[in-house]
Amino acid sequence: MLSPINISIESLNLVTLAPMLIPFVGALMILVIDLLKGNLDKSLYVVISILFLVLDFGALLDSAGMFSANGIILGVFNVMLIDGLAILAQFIIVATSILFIPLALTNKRFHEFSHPEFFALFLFMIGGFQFMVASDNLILIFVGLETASLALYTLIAMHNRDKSFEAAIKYFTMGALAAGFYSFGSMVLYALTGSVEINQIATILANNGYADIGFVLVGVVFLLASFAFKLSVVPFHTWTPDVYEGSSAAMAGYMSIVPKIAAFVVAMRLFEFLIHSHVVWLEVVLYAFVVITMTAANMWALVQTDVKRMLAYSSISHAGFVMAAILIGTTQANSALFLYWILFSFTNLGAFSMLWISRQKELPGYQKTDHSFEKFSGMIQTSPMAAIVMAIFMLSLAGIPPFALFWGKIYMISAAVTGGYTILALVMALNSAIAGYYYIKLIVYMFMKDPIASNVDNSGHLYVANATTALKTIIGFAILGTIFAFLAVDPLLEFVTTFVYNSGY
Amino acid sequence: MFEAVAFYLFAFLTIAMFYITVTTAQALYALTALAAGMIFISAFFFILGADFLGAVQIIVYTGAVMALYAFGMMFFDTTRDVKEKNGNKFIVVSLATLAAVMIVAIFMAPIVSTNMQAFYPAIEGIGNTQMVGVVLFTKYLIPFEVAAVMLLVAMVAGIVLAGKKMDLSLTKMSAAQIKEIEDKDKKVLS
Amino acid sequence: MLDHILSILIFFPALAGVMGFMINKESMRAYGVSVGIIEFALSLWLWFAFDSNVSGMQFMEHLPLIPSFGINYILGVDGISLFIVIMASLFTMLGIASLTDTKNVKNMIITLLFLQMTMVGVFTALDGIVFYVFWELSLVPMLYIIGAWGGPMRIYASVKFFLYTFAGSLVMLVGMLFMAYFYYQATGTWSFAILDWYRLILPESFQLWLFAAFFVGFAIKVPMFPFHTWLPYAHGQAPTIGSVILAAVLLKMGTYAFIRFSLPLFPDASVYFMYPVAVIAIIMIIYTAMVAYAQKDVKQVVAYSSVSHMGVIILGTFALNVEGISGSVFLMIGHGIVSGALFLLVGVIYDRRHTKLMSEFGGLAHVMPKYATIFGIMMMASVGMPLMINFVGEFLSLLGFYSQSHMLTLLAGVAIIVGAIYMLIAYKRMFFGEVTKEENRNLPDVNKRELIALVPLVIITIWLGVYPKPVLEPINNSVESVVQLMHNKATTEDAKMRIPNVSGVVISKTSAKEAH
Amino acid sequence: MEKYLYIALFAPLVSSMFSALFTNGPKKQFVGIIASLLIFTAFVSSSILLTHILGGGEVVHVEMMTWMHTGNLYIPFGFVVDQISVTMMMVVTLVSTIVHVYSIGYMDHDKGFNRFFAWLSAFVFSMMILVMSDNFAGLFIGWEGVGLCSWGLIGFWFHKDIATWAANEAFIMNRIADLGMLIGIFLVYWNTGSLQYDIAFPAFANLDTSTLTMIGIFLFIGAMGKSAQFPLHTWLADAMEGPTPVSALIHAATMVTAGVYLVIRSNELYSLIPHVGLFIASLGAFVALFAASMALVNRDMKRVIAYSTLSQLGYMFAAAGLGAYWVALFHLMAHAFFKALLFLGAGNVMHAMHDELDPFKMGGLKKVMKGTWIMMTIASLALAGIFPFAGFFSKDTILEAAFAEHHMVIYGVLVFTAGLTAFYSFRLVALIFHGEERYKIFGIHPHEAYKFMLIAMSPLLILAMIAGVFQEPFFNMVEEILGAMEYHIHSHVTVWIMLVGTQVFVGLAILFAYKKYSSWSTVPDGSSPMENSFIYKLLYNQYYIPFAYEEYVVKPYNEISAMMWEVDKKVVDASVDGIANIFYTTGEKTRDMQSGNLSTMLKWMVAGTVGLLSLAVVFGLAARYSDEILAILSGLGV
Amino acid sequence: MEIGLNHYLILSTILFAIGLVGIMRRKNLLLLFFATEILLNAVNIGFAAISHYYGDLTGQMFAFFVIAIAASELAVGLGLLIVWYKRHGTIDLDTMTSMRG
Repeated sequence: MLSPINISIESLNLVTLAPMLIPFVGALMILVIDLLKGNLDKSLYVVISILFLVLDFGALLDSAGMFSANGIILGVFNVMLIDGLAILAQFIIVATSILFIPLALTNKRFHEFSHPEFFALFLFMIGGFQFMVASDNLILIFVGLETASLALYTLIAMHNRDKSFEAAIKYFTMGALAAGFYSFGSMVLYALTGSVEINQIATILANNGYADIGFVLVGVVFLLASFAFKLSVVPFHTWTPDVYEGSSAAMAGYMSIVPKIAAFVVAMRLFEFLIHSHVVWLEVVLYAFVVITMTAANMWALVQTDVKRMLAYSSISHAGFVMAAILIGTTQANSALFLYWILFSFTNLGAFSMLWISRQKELPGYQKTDHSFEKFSGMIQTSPMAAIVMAIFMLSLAGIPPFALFWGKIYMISAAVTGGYTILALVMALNSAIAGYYYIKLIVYMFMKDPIASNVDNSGHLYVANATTALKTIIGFAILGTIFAFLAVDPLLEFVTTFVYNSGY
Repeated sequence: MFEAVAFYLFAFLTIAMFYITVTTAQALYALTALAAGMIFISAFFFILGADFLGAVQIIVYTGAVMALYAFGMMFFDTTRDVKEKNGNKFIVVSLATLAAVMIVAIFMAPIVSTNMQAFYPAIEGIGNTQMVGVVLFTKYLIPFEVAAVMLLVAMVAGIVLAGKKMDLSLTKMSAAQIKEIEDKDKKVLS
Repeated sequence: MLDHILSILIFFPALAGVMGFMINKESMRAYGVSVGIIEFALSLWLWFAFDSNVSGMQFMEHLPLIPSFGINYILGVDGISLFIVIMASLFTMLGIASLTDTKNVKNMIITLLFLQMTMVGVFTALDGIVFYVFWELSLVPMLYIIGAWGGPMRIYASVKFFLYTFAGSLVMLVGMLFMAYFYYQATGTWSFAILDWYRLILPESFQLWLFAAFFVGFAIKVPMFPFHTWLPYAHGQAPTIGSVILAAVLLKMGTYAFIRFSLPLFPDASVYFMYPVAVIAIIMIIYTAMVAYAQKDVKQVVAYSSVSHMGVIILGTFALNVEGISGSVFLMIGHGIVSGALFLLVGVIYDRRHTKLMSEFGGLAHVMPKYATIFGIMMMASVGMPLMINFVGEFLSLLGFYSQSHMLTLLAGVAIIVGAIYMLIAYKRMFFGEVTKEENRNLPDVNKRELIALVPLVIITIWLGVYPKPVLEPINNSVESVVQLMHNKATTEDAKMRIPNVSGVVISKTSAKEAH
Repeated sequence: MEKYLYIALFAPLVSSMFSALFTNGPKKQFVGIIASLLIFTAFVSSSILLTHILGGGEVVHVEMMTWMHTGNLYIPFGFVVDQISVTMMMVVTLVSTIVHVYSIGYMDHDKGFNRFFAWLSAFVFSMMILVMSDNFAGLFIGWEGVGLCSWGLIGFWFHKDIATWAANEAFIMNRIADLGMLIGIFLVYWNTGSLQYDIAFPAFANLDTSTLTMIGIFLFIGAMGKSAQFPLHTWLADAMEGPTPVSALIHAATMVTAGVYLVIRSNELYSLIPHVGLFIASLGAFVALFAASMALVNRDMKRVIAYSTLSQLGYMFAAAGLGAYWVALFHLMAHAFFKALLFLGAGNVMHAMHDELDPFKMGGLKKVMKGTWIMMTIASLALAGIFPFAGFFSKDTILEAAFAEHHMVIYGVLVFTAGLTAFYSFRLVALIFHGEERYKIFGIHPHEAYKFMLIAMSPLLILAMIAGVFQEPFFNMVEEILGAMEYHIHSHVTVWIMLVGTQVFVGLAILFAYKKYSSWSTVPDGSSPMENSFIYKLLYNQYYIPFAYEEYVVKPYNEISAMMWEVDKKVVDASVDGIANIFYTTGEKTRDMQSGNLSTMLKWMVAGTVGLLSLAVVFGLAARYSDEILAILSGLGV
Repeated sequence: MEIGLNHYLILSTILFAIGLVGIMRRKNLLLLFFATEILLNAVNIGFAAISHYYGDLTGQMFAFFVIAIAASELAVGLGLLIVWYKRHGTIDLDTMTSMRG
């Protein structure tokens, strides 16, 4: 017979669950409200979502305080792991979500925002991501990941046009394959170590000196493949441009930030101990991944004719750039990852929001896709403010100082330099130059070409047709964050470094 | 001996069933083979002493999943022969074979590390289901609950996607059209 | 106010630029000119307040920016940067004043004001990253100026300009990060402050690599052969004002950076690479001069001549002695004034005829005598006529380099021959002979607005040619300290030998003075 | 005395700037007059300085202000009036005063009248800097300054293509030489630490010969350009496209002698390196003969005189190279007088003949242009070295010097050249002023020049006649710094034989010229056998040197330039674009990877995984069999 | 002949490879989803086997969650297919190529 199980509530550290549960509660509340009274305006759901996310943020602050005071917190049978990475990632996730949600308040009406399920699923997704980053148990990671992913597929599809279904199905199918990879990889590691907790796996592998290196590699191959899919590493990236193109611009911007930071955190947990144990194979593979992903994505971005698709490739390239942190594996590199991603989230969300506010329902003849380059011709003459804002986002993405991403870039390259990866540092730097071309291409269209006649007639209304105060506010936040990033970098850096360092990365 | 015979028998059967599933041009054959394969897999679970898992496998897969697939097949009208344009089979086969051969080659080797300790050991004399219950509701309580949320998400998603809500696309409609529809709705309601 | 004059100099134009959005289109030019005048007056005040006898940095400002990563907002000027700053504000002022009617004049002036911010920033920054920030940022307004107001191939030219320099400076950035890392290794703290870096003595092998990294960035900016091909396009396509500022100020960033970074940070590497760099400089001088000779477009002639003259500047810089470096700094100013004026002059005729092909002209001296005179003066200055500004710099640069190599200086000296060839021939084609084209017969001579821009440049050209002391003396003092620093930091025998010990020389100099 | 120095120096500058004010305006007579007066002021000041020096006064040395001062280098604007410079100042100011006055008449009808005086005075100023500077840098300022003014004046009639071409040629050729000069200056600086004459020259004594030789050669290269020595001589003849007063002032009397001045100024250097001196002398002698030979057949009046100038410069260099610096300087002075006179006379003729330059188209002009005829004849006599005119004293001393130094080849060449000089000079005089009035064929009505022009020329006439008497005082003056080298040939008989012999030889040459050309009646049309002879063609085409320059320097330069531009576009630039294109095309080519088909995407994913697996297998095997692999590799000798 | 863990792992691998074939080969999305089920089931065998041989329940837990995930994926996947089918009347993935390049 089993002995009765006695567990004290205190030992469970249930407070670790608070940040994740808040969005779940919010989601359920939205569902319940909808159940009680339908046809409520989307603004209500937007505000409710924001409120819960703010609560979530507050809870995170609390966790952060606990972490600073006591170090890493384990909770609920050691399934939950609240360390610096988890907290930082959740900060990014929640903050970006707060910035994203008001983008629903568009001037024109789009399908997904008219349904409360969207907001419920959105909050579920956030909770899923939060679980994913706040655990080192492969099972919980998997479940969190799938919760978030399934919600995300639906969110994409809810944009409700052919392209978005196509995007969702592609994403879903490839996601299913990636899930298979993930489970297979976990199985192999489990077979080796008898555990599904990353730190135990790491300890056991280290203790027996990687005796079964073949098994380890097979396991890592499959896990790597599944995260390469999530992080859109070439050649696992093929879903990215299509999905970005298919979903709404706001969603695409969101997707370029949140799922990736979650995946990055798990990848850091999973792979860095191998890097630190000098698994040469992984070093080589990651090196190749970083270089190929950056370069190839940049080259494809060069030839795009649609801005959103170009930005999709650019975000692949950025992800490749940031993946260098996992390869380098030093505290500086890991801090650089978070710093970069925080700055990137501002800029990229801003850039996609700019596309979002110019979204048309009917495409004129010269425009094949939603945001083809031609659309932005001569924007400076018809709506100069919008053009300048867009240009600043582009410059920031290109890494032109003093805009936000530049600081992330130099810190990351510096990490490469410090970690002894000189060639990598050069490749990373030079890739910015290649990337410069396509960002500049948009600036060229906006500033140096003459506007298309119809846009002159309505004096550039096109570019802000979808804008409301809420959207403008978000863009305002983004642009201020992008321009004045240099003021925030120092505190951010100290914060991030402390958290990363104290988590043992 | 019995174990070996059972293993090889069921291994052959599952492989054969799944092979049929991925190769047959008859959608119905594929469905049936898949269902059979899943049942055979549950046999492995029973052999391995994972009784509860075996039961869940049968209930969930054959009971729920297969029913859903069958429903889907009927809905999509894929009961007839499925016509698929198949490009280069060579790539498909060679990639899969290569993967299998390489992994198998590695898996042939025995696992050297022997200092394996069971973190959640199965205790003699206690039923599998009971053990599973204990572990599931202590250690894996949180994943379990999250899985519940996941199922809720799947449910909501399924309802949203397959339900009527997606029939009209606000995304593609102009402001005027949307207004028209809303007015109609109001009339219906009032 | 004097404590923060550099910040004011940097951010006043930017602020004015932002405010400029509110100005009515019609009044924009007046606004631009007044901002330019204020800025120029401020920079003159800077000169006035500058203590020529101090060789180090003055008007230092220090503000933590990202202290945990060693990035601080540090500004300061010494004799080397002071005059380039003044020149930057001079040219912005003159440029705006002489701006012809173009579309979107408002945008142009705002862009120019932002450009001015970046230019002043580059030359006053004493922190590697702050320097880099302005260095990169300066590309953006220039990109816009070339791309929006340029000729038919403007987009190609501007994008090429942008990407080429961008790519180069990224390599430089990696070098800077390395430099900071070495500083971190040596001291345990991060720092990008140039003055901190000066204290760092690196082993030669590191120096070589870092020198190469910085070199790529600087060489493209200068532009040095074979990285120069963006320049003719940029100049050829840019509007007049763009060319003027590009030639007068932006190109100087590269040569200035050599003196600010490469030489004092890597003295051994500088000696090691002296000959290769000198050979490149000589190729620049002769090769581009010959290419300039083959041009049909007068603006291209001036553009290639810029490259050629930059070669002399580089050569002077790598003389690694006080004479050469002072000469090269002076030549930066000289070349800035002269090539700026030449581009303005080309702009004058372009405004009238909308062509820059020399075959379209001929005999202009008959119809536009004043124009011909000013052009002639500037041409002679460009050719290196003594008592004009360029001569001082060229003479000192070559003189300086002579102590390093006899043969190479002889080759480099060919500059004065080939330079004369393309310039005189171009002048002859444009101004001499009979007026052959009917359109040219009634061209108006330079008007008042153009004279406002040109006459000060003529005056400066001759004034500094005759009496360079007010400029040369501060330069000399600062250069002496740089050379002394290099001498002290040099680790190899060769470098110690080739970089003179200035402090030993000071005595003999005073004695030389007494002899007079 | 400093006051006079500054006046002498800056009066021309004031003149130039004053005239420049009116450059774009219509012709103003007073501009010429004021300019002339100002130059005359400079002349007066120079004369005062001369008397001061002649009177044994101290050398006037001033330092006006700093020019360049950096590092070790200290260059002031310093000026010195010593025996050498005062001589040059006298020559420059005197001739330029006369030329200024003359030009008032000569340029009377030119619309560039004001501009002309601006340039001309600027030239005088540059020349004054050149001769008065107390350091090499100042010398270089003047050196380039006269080059600039020469460019402006040769190309004065800028509507004439050939004039501007000649101007550019002159400038560029001079630049080639200036490079040598510049290098020489650098050498001086780095070896002596200063560019001041009074510091550098004493320091030369401590330097080794090879360095000194280098310095000497490079400085002399500079001199070669300015003084149009072979092979940089072609510009001088072409420079005759400029207005004739310019030719008189710049290309006869002053600027071209700057090279000689440089060698004389650096006598302390050249006396240390006699082998370089000998080279200079030999080159001088060669040029004397070479130029004279070209003058024999040329059909351009001004070019003949130009070649004669070249030839006389050769004499000067011969003297200077042999160490007879004072003789060279003296010949420089005398030559300035009679050559300027000759040119101005030629200017009169040109004016009369409406810019016709071919003497074969003139003839019999002595009837209408008596004054000019007399002047040119006397100038030619002086040039030929007939006693008692100026040329006799100066030239004969050169011959004596060559003889006394036992350089018989040089002596022989110089004597022979003297005969040639006499011949071509009088060929010209005979063709222009004697014989039939061939100009009538061309319907020209010649007239004598303005009176005041002739009066202005008269000081030159007088000096050309009597300059010889200054030889003794001149020698006394300059011996202090140029060395007291009197050339005494031991036997008086030898001296007399030489003197008389030379005179007779020269006289015969004159007679021959008169005989051959004074009764010339036709205009040669290139059909006579002489004109078709090889020698004639060779000489007439200036030994084909300009042709060779055109063919083997200018054209290749053009072609190489054009080629380099192509290289620049198609190699250098194309490779940059190529690199960019590599990325773009790779992107374009591989974008099909993104076919949009889900099945392909899935295949890519699986392929990626299989790729990773294979890498893992390779690594796994490598790790497992690392010992064996190492063994095999070492067996292969890796 | 003893059946060891390796046997099960190899079986799992083979089934996984069959699943991969299906994934790559199937153009009909419904049948493609079958293949994903095969993948997950293959893994489940492995988990159960490891669990058995190590006497550790974690493997069964993992398999349990994998089943749950498979079920929910199916729900969402079918939902997406239904939407697509309603619009296009086909679930062949070759028809989904509106975005490319």
